[in-house]
Amino acid sequence: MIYGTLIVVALYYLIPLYVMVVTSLKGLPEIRMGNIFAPPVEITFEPWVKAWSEACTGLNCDGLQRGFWNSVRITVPSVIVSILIASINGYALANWRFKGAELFFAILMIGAFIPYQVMLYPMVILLRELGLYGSLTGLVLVHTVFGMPILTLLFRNYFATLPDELFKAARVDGTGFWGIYFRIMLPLSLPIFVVAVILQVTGIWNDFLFGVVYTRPQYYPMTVQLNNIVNTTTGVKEYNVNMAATILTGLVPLVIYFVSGRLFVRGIAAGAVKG
Amino acid sequence: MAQSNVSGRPFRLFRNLNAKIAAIPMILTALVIFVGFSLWTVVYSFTKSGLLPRQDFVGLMQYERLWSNTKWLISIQNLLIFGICMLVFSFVIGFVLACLMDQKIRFEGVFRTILLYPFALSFVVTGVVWQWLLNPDLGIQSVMRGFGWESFAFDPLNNSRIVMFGVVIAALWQGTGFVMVLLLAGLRGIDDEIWKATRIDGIPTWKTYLFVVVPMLRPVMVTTLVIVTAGIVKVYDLVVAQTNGGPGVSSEVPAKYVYDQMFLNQNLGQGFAASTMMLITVAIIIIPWAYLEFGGRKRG
Amino acid sequence: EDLEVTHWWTSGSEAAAVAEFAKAFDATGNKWVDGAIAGSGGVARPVMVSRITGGDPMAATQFNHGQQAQELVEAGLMRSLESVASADGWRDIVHPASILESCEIDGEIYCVPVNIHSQLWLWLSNDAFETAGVAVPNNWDEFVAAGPALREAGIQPLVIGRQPWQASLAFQTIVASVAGPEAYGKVFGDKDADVVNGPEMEKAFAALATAREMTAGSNVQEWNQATTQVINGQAGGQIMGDWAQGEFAIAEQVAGEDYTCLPGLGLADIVSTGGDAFYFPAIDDPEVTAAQEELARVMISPEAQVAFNLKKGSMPVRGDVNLDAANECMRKGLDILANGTVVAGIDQMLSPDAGNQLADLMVQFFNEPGMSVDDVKASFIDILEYDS
Amino acid sequence: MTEATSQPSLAIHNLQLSFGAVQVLEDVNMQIMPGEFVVLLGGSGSGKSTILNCIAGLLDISDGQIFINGRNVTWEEPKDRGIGMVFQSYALYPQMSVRGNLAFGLKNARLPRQEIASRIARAAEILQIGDYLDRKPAALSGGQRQRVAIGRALVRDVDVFLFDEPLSNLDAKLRAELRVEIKRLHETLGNTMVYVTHDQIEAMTLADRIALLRNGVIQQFASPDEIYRKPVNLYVAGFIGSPSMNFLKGEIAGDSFRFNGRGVSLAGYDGDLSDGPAILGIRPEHVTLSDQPDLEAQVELQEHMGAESVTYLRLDGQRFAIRAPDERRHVIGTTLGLRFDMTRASLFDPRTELRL
Amino acid sequence: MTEATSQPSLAIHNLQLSFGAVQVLEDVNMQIMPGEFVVLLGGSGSGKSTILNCIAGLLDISDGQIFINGRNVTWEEPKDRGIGMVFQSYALYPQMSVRGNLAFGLKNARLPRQEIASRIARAAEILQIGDYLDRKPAALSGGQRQRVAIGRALVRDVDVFLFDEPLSNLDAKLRAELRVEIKRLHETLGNTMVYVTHDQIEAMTLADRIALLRNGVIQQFASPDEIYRKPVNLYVAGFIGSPSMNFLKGEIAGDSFRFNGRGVSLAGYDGDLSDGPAILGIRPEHVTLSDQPDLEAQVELQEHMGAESVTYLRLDGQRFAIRAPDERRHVIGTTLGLRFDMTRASLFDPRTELRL
Ligand SMILES: Nc1ncnc2c1ncn2[C@@H]1O[C@H](COP(=O)(O)OP(=O)(O)OP(=O)(O)O)[C@@H](O)[C@H]1O
Ligand SMILES: Nc1ncnc2c1ncn2[C@@H]1O[C@H](COP(=O)(O)OP(=O)(O)OP(=O)(O)O)[C@@H](O)[C@H]1O
Ligand SMILES: [Mg+2]
Ligand SMILES: [Mg+2]
Repeated sequence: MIYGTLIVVALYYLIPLYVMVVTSLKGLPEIRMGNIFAPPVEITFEPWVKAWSEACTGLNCDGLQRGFWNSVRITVPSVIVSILIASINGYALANWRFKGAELFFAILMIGAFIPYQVMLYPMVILLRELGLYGSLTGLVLVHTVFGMPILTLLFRNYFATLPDELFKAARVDGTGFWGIYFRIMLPLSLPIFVVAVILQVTGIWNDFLFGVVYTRPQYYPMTVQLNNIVNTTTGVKEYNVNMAATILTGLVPLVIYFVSGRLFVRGIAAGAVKG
Repeated sequence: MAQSNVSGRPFRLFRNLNAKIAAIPMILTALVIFVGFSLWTVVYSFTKSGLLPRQDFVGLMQYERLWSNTKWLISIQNLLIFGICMLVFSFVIGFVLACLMDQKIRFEGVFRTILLYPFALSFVVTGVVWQWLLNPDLGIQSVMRGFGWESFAFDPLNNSRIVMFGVVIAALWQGTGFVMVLLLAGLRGIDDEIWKATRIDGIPTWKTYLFVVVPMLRPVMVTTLVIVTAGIVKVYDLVVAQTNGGPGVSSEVPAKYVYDQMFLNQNLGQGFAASTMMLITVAIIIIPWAYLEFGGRKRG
Repeated sequence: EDLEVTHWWTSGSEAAAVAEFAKAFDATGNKWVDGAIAGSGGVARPVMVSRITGGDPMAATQFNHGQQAQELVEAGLMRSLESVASADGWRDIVHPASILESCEIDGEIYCVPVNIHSQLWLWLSNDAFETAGVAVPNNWDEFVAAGPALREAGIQPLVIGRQPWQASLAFQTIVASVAGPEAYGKVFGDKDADVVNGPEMEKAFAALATAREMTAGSNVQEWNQATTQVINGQAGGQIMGDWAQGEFAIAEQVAGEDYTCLPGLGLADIVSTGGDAFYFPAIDDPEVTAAQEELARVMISPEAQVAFNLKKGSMPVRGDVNLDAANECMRKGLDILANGTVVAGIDQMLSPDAGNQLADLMVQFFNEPGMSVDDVKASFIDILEYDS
Repeated sequence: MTEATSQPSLAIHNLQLSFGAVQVLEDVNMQIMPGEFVVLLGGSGSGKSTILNCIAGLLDISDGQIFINGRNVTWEEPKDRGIGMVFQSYALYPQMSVRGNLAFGLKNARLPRQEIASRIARAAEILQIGDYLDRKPAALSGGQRQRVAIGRALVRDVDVFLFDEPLSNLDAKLRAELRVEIKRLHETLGNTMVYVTHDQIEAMTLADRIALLRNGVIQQFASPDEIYRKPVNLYVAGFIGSPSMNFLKGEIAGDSFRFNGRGVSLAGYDGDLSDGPAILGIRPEHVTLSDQPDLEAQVELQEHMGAESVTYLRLDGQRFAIRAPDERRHVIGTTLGLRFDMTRASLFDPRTELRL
Repeated sequence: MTEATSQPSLAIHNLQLSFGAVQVLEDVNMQIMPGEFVVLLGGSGSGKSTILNCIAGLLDISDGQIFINGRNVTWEEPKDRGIGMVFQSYALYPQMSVRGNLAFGLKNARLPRQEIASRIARAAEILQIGDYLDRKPAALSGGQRQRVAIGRALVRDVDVFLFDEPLSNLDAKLRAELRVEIKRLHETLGNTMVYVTHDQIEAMTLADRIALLRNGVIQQFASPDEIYRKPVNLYVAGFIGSPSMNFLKGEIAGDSFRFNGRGVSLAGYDGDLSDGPAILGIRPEHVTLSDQPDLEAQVELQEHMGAESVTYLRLDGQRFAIRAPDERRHVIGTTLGLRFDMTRASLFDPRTELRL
């Protein structure tokens, strides 16, 4: 019974992936004719090659590969900085309660609900005034800011589950704010870091809007190329290339999930969810 | 050593100075970005800003237009439908799945990964794939008809009355796994002895889940609720990718309305007015909750 | 000098057309750095506006001409091309003149128009009519009359993609053709509510309702899917701009043999003058400024115009170039451009806000069979009033 | 009724249990008479909870049989076994009121309303929880929660009560108080009770019989008095008593125990002795100070507890405790003469560790 | 050095602390001499941990001053106060080895390497943890962890040791053993120690002086013996001793205490008495069975603990406990004659609750 239900549900979840993969391996004529669930009669890797290295964005016909490295360049620092700051926030909120801290936290939580669109323009102005507009630093800042609410919530909840006495012991041992954070708290928060990294990598890697609005073309992430390939409004839709490009773009977060899904669940269980 | 012999009370602000310094990014974000930008938005919602923000105040004009705009009214209605469906179904399905996963099943890791992987994909991907699967000429409908079930009709994306449910299906596909994982984590945290107690009391399993376990999951549920609701209010990419608001304007949502007003219609003022309405609604819902959740019990 | 140029031309024919500009510009010793963002205005525009207001502008950027860039110009973020334009006599060479007028703000020219798209066409599938056993219509009225026969033969009489802009385009086409260019100008240009309530528009609204009936049963989303149905003979006709030709061309169909094109729904010899234009943000660097001027000149030069427009499937903005390679439909358009009535594009007359509201209204009308013509009329007047 | 009393209330035959390859319980046998209070005592991981869970039906056993009131319940559902259980963490349903907690199982068994009400009223009276029937568990103190947990078992009107370390979450004072309450409850109700603890004081004071467990094997199953006086082996001897029994390694020679060159007379020892190596075990309270000492030792440390004192001595390099019901103080380092009460001592075979 | 001994090792003046509107500590004063072992005893929530945290500098106090070795440390950082602290949950850094745990504070203080090594070696020797210096805390037993936690305070070479319920997570047997170890450690090191517990046995056995707290107010600050014999008020009298002191409500009339129509001679009572209502408090161990009884009562329940027994009686409707160092058994319901040892009794004013 249980297994039956689970298998049915699993199939429901797998069908889209199956369709994507199958479609990306078909030639265009086959797609036009046939049913999307049918396995490819003739397997072709053409669409993959095209998506990766030939598909055009305007005049640049080097596919997704250029954006891939940009995405890496954006994602790595953004993930590191945003998690670092959010974890410090969570730590300060959980262990060093100071006056007003809860208020700021409440504001952050409300901030989690504000649609990004609202922030788009003021953010442009802010970045302009800071002289960061168009730079990678600016984008990292944007990701840090918008990732902050949920991440801070996760870290705060996690640190609150660590015994208070540990923190006191470290203070008696002469460690300060930073010492405790780096030498006591950080080594103990692997589970929640895994959760945070997975969430942030997924979010930042999949981001399109910020990547394109706040940077210049030389930093455009992979999703911009994906958008260009998928969203082209005129001409023939190359579904197989679209699907291949989609899978390629989603590959990094997917791989991370497949590899560290277990840690993810464990991390969440380790206290991220305790209110 | 002599100077360490301080006896006076140090200035309050400088106690735990490092903690306060470390919190500066958070404080700045909260004040400048979330409060400052929101205020900015509210102020400019009273202007006739077009492509660029302009201090050209027109009173409540943008709000009057907003509330007489059918697209906005439809957006609100759609958000309600979407939100309620998402909350109900993602919690119910997520919980049922979490319960199934909690039965010490084999291959738990495999099932969990399968249920969770869509969460790794962007909404754009989800939207595109489900647009496809729900396309009557290519997707599920045509396949079912291909199997000989000629009268089978499942074409939500082209039916303005049920199009939101098509969006909900895709959103559930992407988000339920995450809800499941959060709830599963909560379930795993429940004391084993509670289970034993209910078995001795002879409570059937489903009743135990419903009347004992669910209430105990409150903290997890709250966190999950925050995350899911935040996602619902912000829903944009999915709709754009899957239906682009269509057919007609029947699957418009507020975030898309805001975006379209600001960047397609080049009517920032109107976009800001719509944002302000969203902000107010969110604040009305969240502030009392945040107060209860974080303001009330300051202890430990 | 390297100039970054942003645009949203990413499809095959568009990119090929852009490449012509790039080639011509590179030949001047500068370098075209391509910044394409797909997805038309909604996606690309915030990027462009953000870049410009954020203080990190590109050197040149595409906008639909009309009012889109007006505020940027007013904010002093765009440079004036007046010196180039007057030196090179753009006002003399650009035809029709209205196309350059849309670039003019306070007497100065701020953009380079690069092409003219005529939107007011009805595309018909010869196959479909053959199957239905009726003659290929010569105008809208015959097309309407043939509707039942098409239905009987299992053919969708009319397809219009379900996106707002397509519905709006159909409406514009009907107004310009059925109510006539004069009414069209009064309605959209002067925003004259009396005309909207007048007898010409009465006919136009009736035609709109007929169009809705003829599209019933179709749920195609994208315009090119609709065109594909016309190509395959699954649908009788489609109201669409001249870019639809690109699809017929790819399917190796021949105008007149496999398909038929009716400008102004076959009722009036009109073309509208929508099109694309390039704007040049103000950049405080003499070398860049010089290169921008160079680019502007390249874009409007006869050679580039020919090369670009042949690829793009649109018409050049100057009358003094020779397009021998044009096919039958394009020729029809060019002839009208030379001799017939040229009406302004809707982008030139309505603000983007009003334009999108109109689009939303129309797509709603097409999707809700219950919505009456009177409702549409009332809402339409509201939109026009708001915009004036 | 004569038949009922002659048959055991709870009988366990050859109970075995393995988790995978690990055998946790090996051949456990027990017969518990109606009204008996049996304590399962043992260190952590000795299998106490496991036995209790097997009795309750919360674990599927590997082999053996369990009878309750003569009925074979080995494969019955927990609710049908006629048992009630009280847990260490109380396991109260946090969102229900006390009344709700008590009624939940009964409602589920579809008992009539007035029957439920009367059972709750009775339990509330016995346990004196009537005043807070409408509070949630979170608003109760530890002791009150404990009572509610007992109440939940009580209303089920069962034959056998199972307790799994019900007091170990409480502080010492409350623990002592509730211990007395449980004892009195047992006397009031007269039910069979099986009680798990690792606290020997609880075991000694509560039990009619103690089953002392080690690694899933029952070491001794006897009255507290017998376990205290005649521990069957070294392990039991060392486990029971605080401070622990003192052990001296020496040998039996005739009627004296030779240790470190001195002899202690074995006169009065209760058991069969033969010459050979042996371990003498003597409890701190069975050693008295004397001018004619069996042995002598130096004072190392003293603990005063108000009513009594424990003195730790050093005897031949090892620690030796004595306990006296007075508050006499000894200067550290002085030598005391000790006299053993041999009637209460135990001797063990060093090889088998069994009592001689 | 003469000066050092004359000044208190730890002095607390008028310490006050509030959390928001709740005043947790009211005007606490204490003077602790070098080498003294002071236990803070009190029920849950009485403010014990709060005082300790104030001393350690882990809480910002609202008012008052704290001196350690004559130095005002009120606003110093915890590390600069010359204190070491041991926590209930041990609070070992789980990711560091035992050695790392011990060295952590020293490295922070930038001590030279060989100094760190030698201090760890010394602590390891004192605490006998040398064998597992390279293990992680997770691989240690409860008692070993406890020792490491103490070691962490030890290596800091501090004047004052603070313990916050260091034994309450352990089981009874281990607790008893470690209690003795701590006592011995104190004797070895001779440091000042402040020890928080709610377990009166720990307090009685370990302390030189006990500060008994209630709601943030020190009730009595005296030696265990004095607290046991002469509790200043009813609360202290009831708190100390297990089972609790028995209280009888009556009145003083001349040289006898009248209760329930009978008189008990007050001869030998240590205190100033005048006629009027009073509460007589007598500990269970100070009541003996006698043929010429002061009062009589019925046996209700008996607890045997091996070395001693506690009998609960019913006396005029209330429970009355007596304790005897023997295992005499009484049949429930029989009437026993009781004789009070008046030299060890206490009388309290029912209004002020103070000892007379
Ligand atoms: N589900 C299980 N899977 C594998 N081993 C288990 C399981 N439950 C218990 N054990 C093992 O069985 C043995 C007995 O466990 P049990 O819980 O009965 O001990 P206990 O005497 O109750 O100890 P404690 O006083 O710590 O509660 C232990 O060694 C334990 O590790
Ligand atoms: N951070 C805090 N905010 C508000 N009140 C607090 C806080 N910490 C402690 N208290 C209150 O201060 C009082 C004393 O607490 P404290 O922890 O000192 O008690 P304790 O004697 O150590 O008790 P326990 O034996 O339970 O540890 C309690 O009433 C507690 O509720
Ligand atoms: Mg157990
Ligand atoms: Mg405490």
